[in-house]
Amino acid sequence: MDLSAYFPVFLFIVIGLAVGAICLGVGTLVGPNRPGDVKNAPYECGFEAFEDARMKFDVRYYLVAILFILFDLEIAFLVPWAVALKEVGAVGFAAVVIFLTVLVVGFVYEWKKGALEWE
Amino acid sequence: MSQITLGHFLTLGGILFAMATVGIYLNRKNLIVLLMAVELMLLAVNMNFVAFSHYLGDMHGQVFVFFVLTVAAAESAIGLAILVLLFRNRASIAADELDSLKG
Amino acid sequence: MVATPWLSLSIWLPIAIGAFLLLLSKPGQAQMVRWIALLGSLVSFLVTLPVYTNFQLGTAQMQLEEKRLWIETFNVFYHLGVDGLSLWFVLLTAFITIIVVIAGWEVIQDRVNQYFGAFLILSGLMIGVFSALDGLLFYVFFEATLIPMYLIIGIWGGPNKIYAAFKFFLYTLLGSLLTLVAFVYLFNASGGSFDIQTWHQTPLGATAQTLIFFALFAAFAVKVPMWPVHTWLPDVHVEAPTGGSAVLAAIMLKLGAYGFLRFSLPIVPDAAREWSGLMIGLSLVAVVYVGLVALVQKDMKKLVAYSSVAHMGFVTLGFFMFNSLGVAGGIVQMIAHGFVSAGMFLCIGVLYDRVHSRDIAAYGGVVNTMPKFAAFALLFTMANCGLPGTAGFNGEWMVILGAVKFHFSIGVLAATALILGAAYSLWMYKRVYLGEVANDHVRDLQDINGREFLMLALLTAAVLYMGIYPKPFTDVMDASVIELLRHVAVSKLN
Amino acid sequence: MIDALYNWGAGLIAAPWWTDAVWVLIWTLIKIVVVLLPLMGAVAYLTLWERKLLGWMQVRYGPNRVGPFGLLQPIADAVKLLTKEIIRPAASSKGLFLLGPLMAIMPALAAWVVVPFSPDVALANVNAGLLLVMAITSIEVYGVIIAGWASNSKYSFLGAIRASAQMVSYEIAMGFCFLVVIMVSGSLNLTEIVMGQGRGDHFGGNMFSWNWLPLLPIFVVYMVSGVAECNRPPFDVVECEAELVAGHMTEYSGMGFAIFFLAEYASMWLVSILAVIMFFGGWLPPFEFLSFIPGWIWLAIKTFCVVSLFIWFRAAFPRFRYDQVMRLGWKIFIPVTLIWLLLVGVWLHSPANIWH
Amino acid sequence: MIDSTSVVGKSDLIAIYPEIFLLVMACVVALVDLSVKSRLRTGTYVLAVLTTAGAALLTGLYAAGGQTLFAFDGLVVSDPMGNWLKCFAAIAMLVTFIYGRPYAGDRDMLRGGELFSMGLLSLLGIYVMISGHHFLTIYLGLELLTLSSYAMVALRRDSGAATEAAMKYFVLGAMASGFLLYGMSMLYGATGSLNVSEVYQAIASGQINKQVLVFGLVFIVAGVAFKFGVVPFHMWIPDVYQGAPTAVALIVGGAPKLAAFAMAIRLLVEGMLPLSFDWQQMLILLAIASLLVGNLAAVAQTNIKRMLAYSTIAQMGFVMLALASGVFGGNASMAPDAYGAAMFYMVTYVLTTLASFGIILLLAREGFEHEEIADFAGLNQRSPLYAGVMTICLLSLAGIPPLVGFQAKLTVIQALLASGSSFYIGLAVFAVIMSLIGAFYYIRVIKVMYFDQPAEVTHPVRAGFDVRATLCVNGLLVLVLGVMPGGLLALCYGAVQTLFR
Repeated sequence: MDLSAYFPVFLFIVIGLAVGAICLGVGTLVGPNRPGDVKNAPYECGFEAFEDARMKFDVRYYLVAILFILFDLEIAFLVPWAVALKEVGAVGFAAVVIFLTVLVVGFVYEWKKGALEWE
Repeated sequence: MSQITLGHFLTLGGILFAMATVGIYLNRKNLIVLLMAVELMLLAVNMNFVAFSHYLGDMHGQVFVFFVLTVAAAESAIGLAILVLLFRNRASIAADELDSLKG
Repeated sequence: MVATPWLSLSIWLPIAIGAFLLLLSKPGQAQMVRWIALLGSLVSFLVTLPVYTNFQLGTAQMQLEEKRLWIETFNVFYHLGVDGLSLWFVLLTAFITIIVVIAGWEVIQDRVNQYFGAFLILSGLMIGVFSALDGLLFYVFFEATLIPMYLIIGIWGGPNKIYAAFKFFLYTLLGSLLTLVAFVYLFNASGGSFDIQTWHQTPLGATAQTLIFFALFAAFAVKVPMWPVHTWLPDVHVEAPTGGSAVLAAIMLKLGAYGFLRFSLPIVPDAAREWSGLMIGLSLVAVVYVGLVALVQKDMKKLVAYSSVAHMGFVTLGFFMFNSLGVAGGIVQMIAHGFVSAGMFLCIGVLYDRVHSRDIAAYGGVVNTMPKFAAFALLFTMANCGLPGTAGFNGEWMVILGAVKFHFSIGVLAATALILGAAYSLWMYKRVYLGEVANDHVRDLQDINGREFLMLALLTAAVLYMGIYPKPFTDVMDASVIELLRHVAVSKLN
Repeated sequence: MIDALYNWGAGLIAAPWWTDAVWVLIWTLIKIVVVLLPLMGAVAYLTLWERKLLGWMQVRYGPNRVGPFGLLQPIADAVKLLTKEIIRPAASSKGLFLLGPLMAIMPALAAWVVVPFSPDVALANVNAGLLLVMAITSIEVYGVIIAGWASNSKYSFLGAIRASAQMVSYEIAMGFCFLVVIMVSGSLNLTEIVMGQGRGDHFGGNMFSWNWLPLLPIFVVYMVSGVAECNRPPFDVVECEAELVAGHMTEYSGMGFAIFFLAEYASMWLVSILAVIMFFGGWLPPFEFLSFIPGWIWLAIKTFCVVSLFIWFRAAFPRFRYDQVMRLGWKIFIPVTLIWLLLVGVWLHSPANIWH
Repeated sequence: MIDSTSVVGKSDLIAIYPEIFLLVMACVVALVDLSVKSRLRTGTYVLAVLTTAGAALLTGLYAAGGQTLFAFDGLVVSDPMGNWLKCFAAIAMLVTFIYGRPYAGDRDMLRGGELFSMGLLSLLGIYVMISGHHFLTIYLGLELLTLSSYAMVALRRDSGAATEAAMKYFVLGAMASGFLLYGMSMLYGATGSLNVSEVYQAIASGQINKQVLVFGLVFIVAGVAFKFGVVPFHMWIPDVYQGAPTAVALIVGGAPKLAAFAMAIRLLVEGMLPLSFDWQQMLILLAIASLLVGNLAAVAQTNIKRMLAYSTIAQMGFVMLALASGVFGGNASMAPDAYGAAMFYMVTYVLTTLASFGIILLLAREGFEHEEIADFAGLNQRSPLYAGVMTICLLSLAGIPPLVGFQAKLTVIQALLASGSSFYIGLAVFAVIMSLIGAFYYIRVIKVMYFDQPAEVTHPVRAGFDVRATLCVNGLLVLVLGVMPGGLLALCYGAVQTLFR
């Protein structure tokens, strides 16, 4: 497998991380370091922090996450089709229309079920 | 650089698969780890399929991987949903506390 | 030939009536249920009569055959027919059913429709066992009898009924499951047939014969029951309701003995001959040892149960001596025992209904308060110990003669059974019926009413008729017995 | 010229380990730096431009004290942030707290690897370019969520949750936009996508034959989604100072905060340049007669225009409410893009197809 | 490479009409349900019932036609065996809906109507699984089935037991599909194809390294065994049966068994018959373990659902035995009979399970769960009819003639004994002895129903006409098919035989 074209990608990711790390490192070196109890307390508009910050949150966020997984995968599914759209022709298009129809049914279903309501 | 052969991929797949299996059996603390082990298992299989597919020069294996990925996503969605329910009912996601059904 | 399918009618009519009774579950319908059951049992008996009248004497062929394809895939046929070995049991079953229905008339107040329905269905199924000529059909009927009997014991039985019902069910099921394996093996060995008569002709190797013999033995010996697998019978008898005991002793035990006759002997003759020593030994143990056990029983039903085991020991003894006297005697003994044991149990039932005790010690001097009843009881007791002129005599006598013919010492041993039988039967009679009135319960006893009189009288008639004029019984079976013995004498080994 | 430089370097040491491995590495590093430095500059000056433009739009001056026209302001800001203390809250998860900013900046930079600056200038001209962009940019949400979690502060946490939900929601709409572009261009390669727009002969082969016109709704959706992806106003509900202080960045200070800032502006540039590549013909001149101007200048101009849209949005629109944000993403954009996807599919198979 | 114009022909579509129909109707049901307001979801229910009935009719017509169609380049096949199984599966689902609705309605499980839409989707999964003639389709069908099953098990959101059962089911199920996939990947690598027929040809050519094949085979068998729920892949069955809402337990324990059978046939028989020696050994081990564990564990249960779960494990041991007795010493001439026996066993098992769970569902109305065996005390007094149906079912499961369970056991024993090998005869004897233990716990329930007195005054059992009628027909079928099994037997054997033509 010839992956040499992806070598810069890998390198850039490393560099990207390095940029962040260097910035942080330099900031730590250059900036002062005077920790204090009050300074290091979590920000709570001046109040004493109460309760655990990692609290339960609305289940709708979770629902969004799950819906995202599903929809994102549909997109991943469609990418190869979109690339090859001109080769697979009308039959391929018809197949995807069926696929999307099912997707839409699911979408309408969740919509009507109120999964997308935030009020 | 020595050449990467089919054997390497299969070994990797096998190791991942074994890790996943062991993870499922040994994990007693956290169900999320269990879900991750399940995903790892599917990834190991994907590794196998892609390696074979490339080695055989046959596209079907890679297509299969696509479907496996999708199913894996759906699976994790349902797994997480069940996990949330479980947490709501039990206030715990420790695997070894799943013991109310016995006999 | 479009003949009336009398055998099918005999089987399905009571089943249909029984199934219909199950639907009448409202408490207010109890009286109607009783009458329907009585009429149904009568009609069912009537349709078995043509089986007898149409029967041709002097041939060992199957008669009144019905054969229809049942399960094509396995080549299974709905194949019915009777020969001399089975004919009388068809009638006996239907007859006993009438008696049982009468016996349960007032006694059963709870779930009446289910009680009578179960007995009628059971009757049809048992007739099916006796007339089936297809192995699978036989097996189906054979096993299906477990279900109503299980329920009869479990629902209407005594205090320990559940234990008894389980014991009955599991003991008999264990044996018959092995039989099923044997049947399937025979199916394959005979090239894909479940036909019993085909099996009779199928050559089998020595090992296979032995294995099949014991597989069949597992089912039939438990059912008979032979010593040492008889232990379920006393328990079950004690707990079963009167009708259940009567049917159990009168007919169900015969299913096992009939199985030996129809399957073990003709299908694996070599194994049967080889192991006949064992069978005779076990039978003698049953006759002598169990007879002794009966002697010490304190419970009337248990005593009669052990006596049944002893009597059935006679039957198997007769079968495995391979002479016509023995085999025919065994069959006659079976029929006779059907009448006699039913009578014995019904008598106990009559007492039990009044006093609610089966303890021998709880009675004494019953003859003083229930003279009519005591007379019937005396007759059945006599028949039970084989008094000449009663049904019990002929069979036992024939078997003993056969045994003497076979080997003198065995004959002597078998004959001791007569003494033992007389001892425990008469001793029980003495303790229960004779002497002074033992207690207040006995003093308050009412003599039998018309219904009880009727059922005991019917049985008495049968017992006496068979004892005095056994010819119709023996005539029927002669040809079949001879043919059977001829068949058994020929080795199936190559 | 570039080739000559490469060959010169390769010839420095005539050994396979140099030409095949080390020099390749160095050369790639050089190229990355060449991309990265201007990018950093652009990010820095985008902050200035934002403040200036906002000022003009609101009829005020904006920064004008540090250097001429305030041109040195970004440098002053950088120095200030660099010398500030990096506070690490006692309750935070130490490792993750530092990892958060890294995960935020890395994708914002790394995605540039596939961006083509002219027909044959791209760090990695891979075939799956657009897919790679989608893959790398979707990592960005990790930075946000790690930061929010690691801070162990309610504002951070809520902000992170909100931000991630918003980002994933708009990622779907964005993904559909990418899909439509892929459909019409038949390739994932960004260079191909640009070239494909140049080949279009409808509307005379000029700027009107680029994708933005036939795919106008998609472009709009893409642009708005891009704004939401960057958590920029009017979609900055994750921070919305009045409610959640600074969202997931609340507990960060000094360079930690600056990195998130960097990431945000780098993302803006990225979204803009992708918009240009996908919808505005990349380096292509708008009209044939303008082709004497080099492609990279066209690219720069167009990107600058697009990125200015971000600032305009900020100046012009009031902040959305969170439920409105989610409704827009799920109930409007997704149906719209789905319908357009199908329409474009039909269009592509109809005689009126303009993408051959 | 891709000839876009002729990828899909008319016959391709004909082969999958039932699946298309189900898919469309599942969507329609899901959407229609959104506007249904009644507590018992009457509209959804009627539509779902009509759908399953339609699917049953359609597949039944296909099956009666007896044609074998390979469609989509061998991705799917429409053959008599598959179509009959589909027909039965649809009927099973139909019956499940009828039984399950009042139960679910009482437990607030119908609030969303998911029971019906997901039930239909799982039926679709079953269909795809049965049709699948390619690893991909089989896998996708399996996942569609199991994913909707997981969700349905957790349908009672407030029940700790149900969610726990769902979690266990999920983890074990996902692991099993992982095993199956790993096996498939190995076979793919070894044979170079994912198509069942091509895999068969590749294996039959004998040029493939056997070790790789057997290595993959082990994993495939593990995956299949999980679906059947045989020991040692049985852990989920008791938990799901007990923990899941009974209506869902029936959905999980009923129709999917048919799909499991189809999967075994497609993968093991159609794909790997040349390796039968190896997989038969594995199946025999599984069967022995299942018969032992299932029967012995069932004896100790006090919860009827859990008891039925262990009994299921034991019953599946019988199916395994039948599947393992197809080929003797390389001679596959008896194979159709053996697999026909397995199919017959499976179909009748599902029939019986439906009725027995139907009774449990019926009794478990209005808040009282009625899951302990002791809860059945005196059922005969309260309702002789339901006690009778339950008795018939239990006796059938125990294999007592003249009920259909007996015929099923008979066919399996016949398949075992057809070899004449003493090992298989020994297996048959072992199996019947195990079923004797089985008889013990079945008749114990009958004992409770008939002999015990009800613990307290309980109201008589009420049920709607649809439930009553179905239950009666169902119970009667157990009896009638026991007395006259000829038609169904011929159907099963014939259907399997077409695979070998």
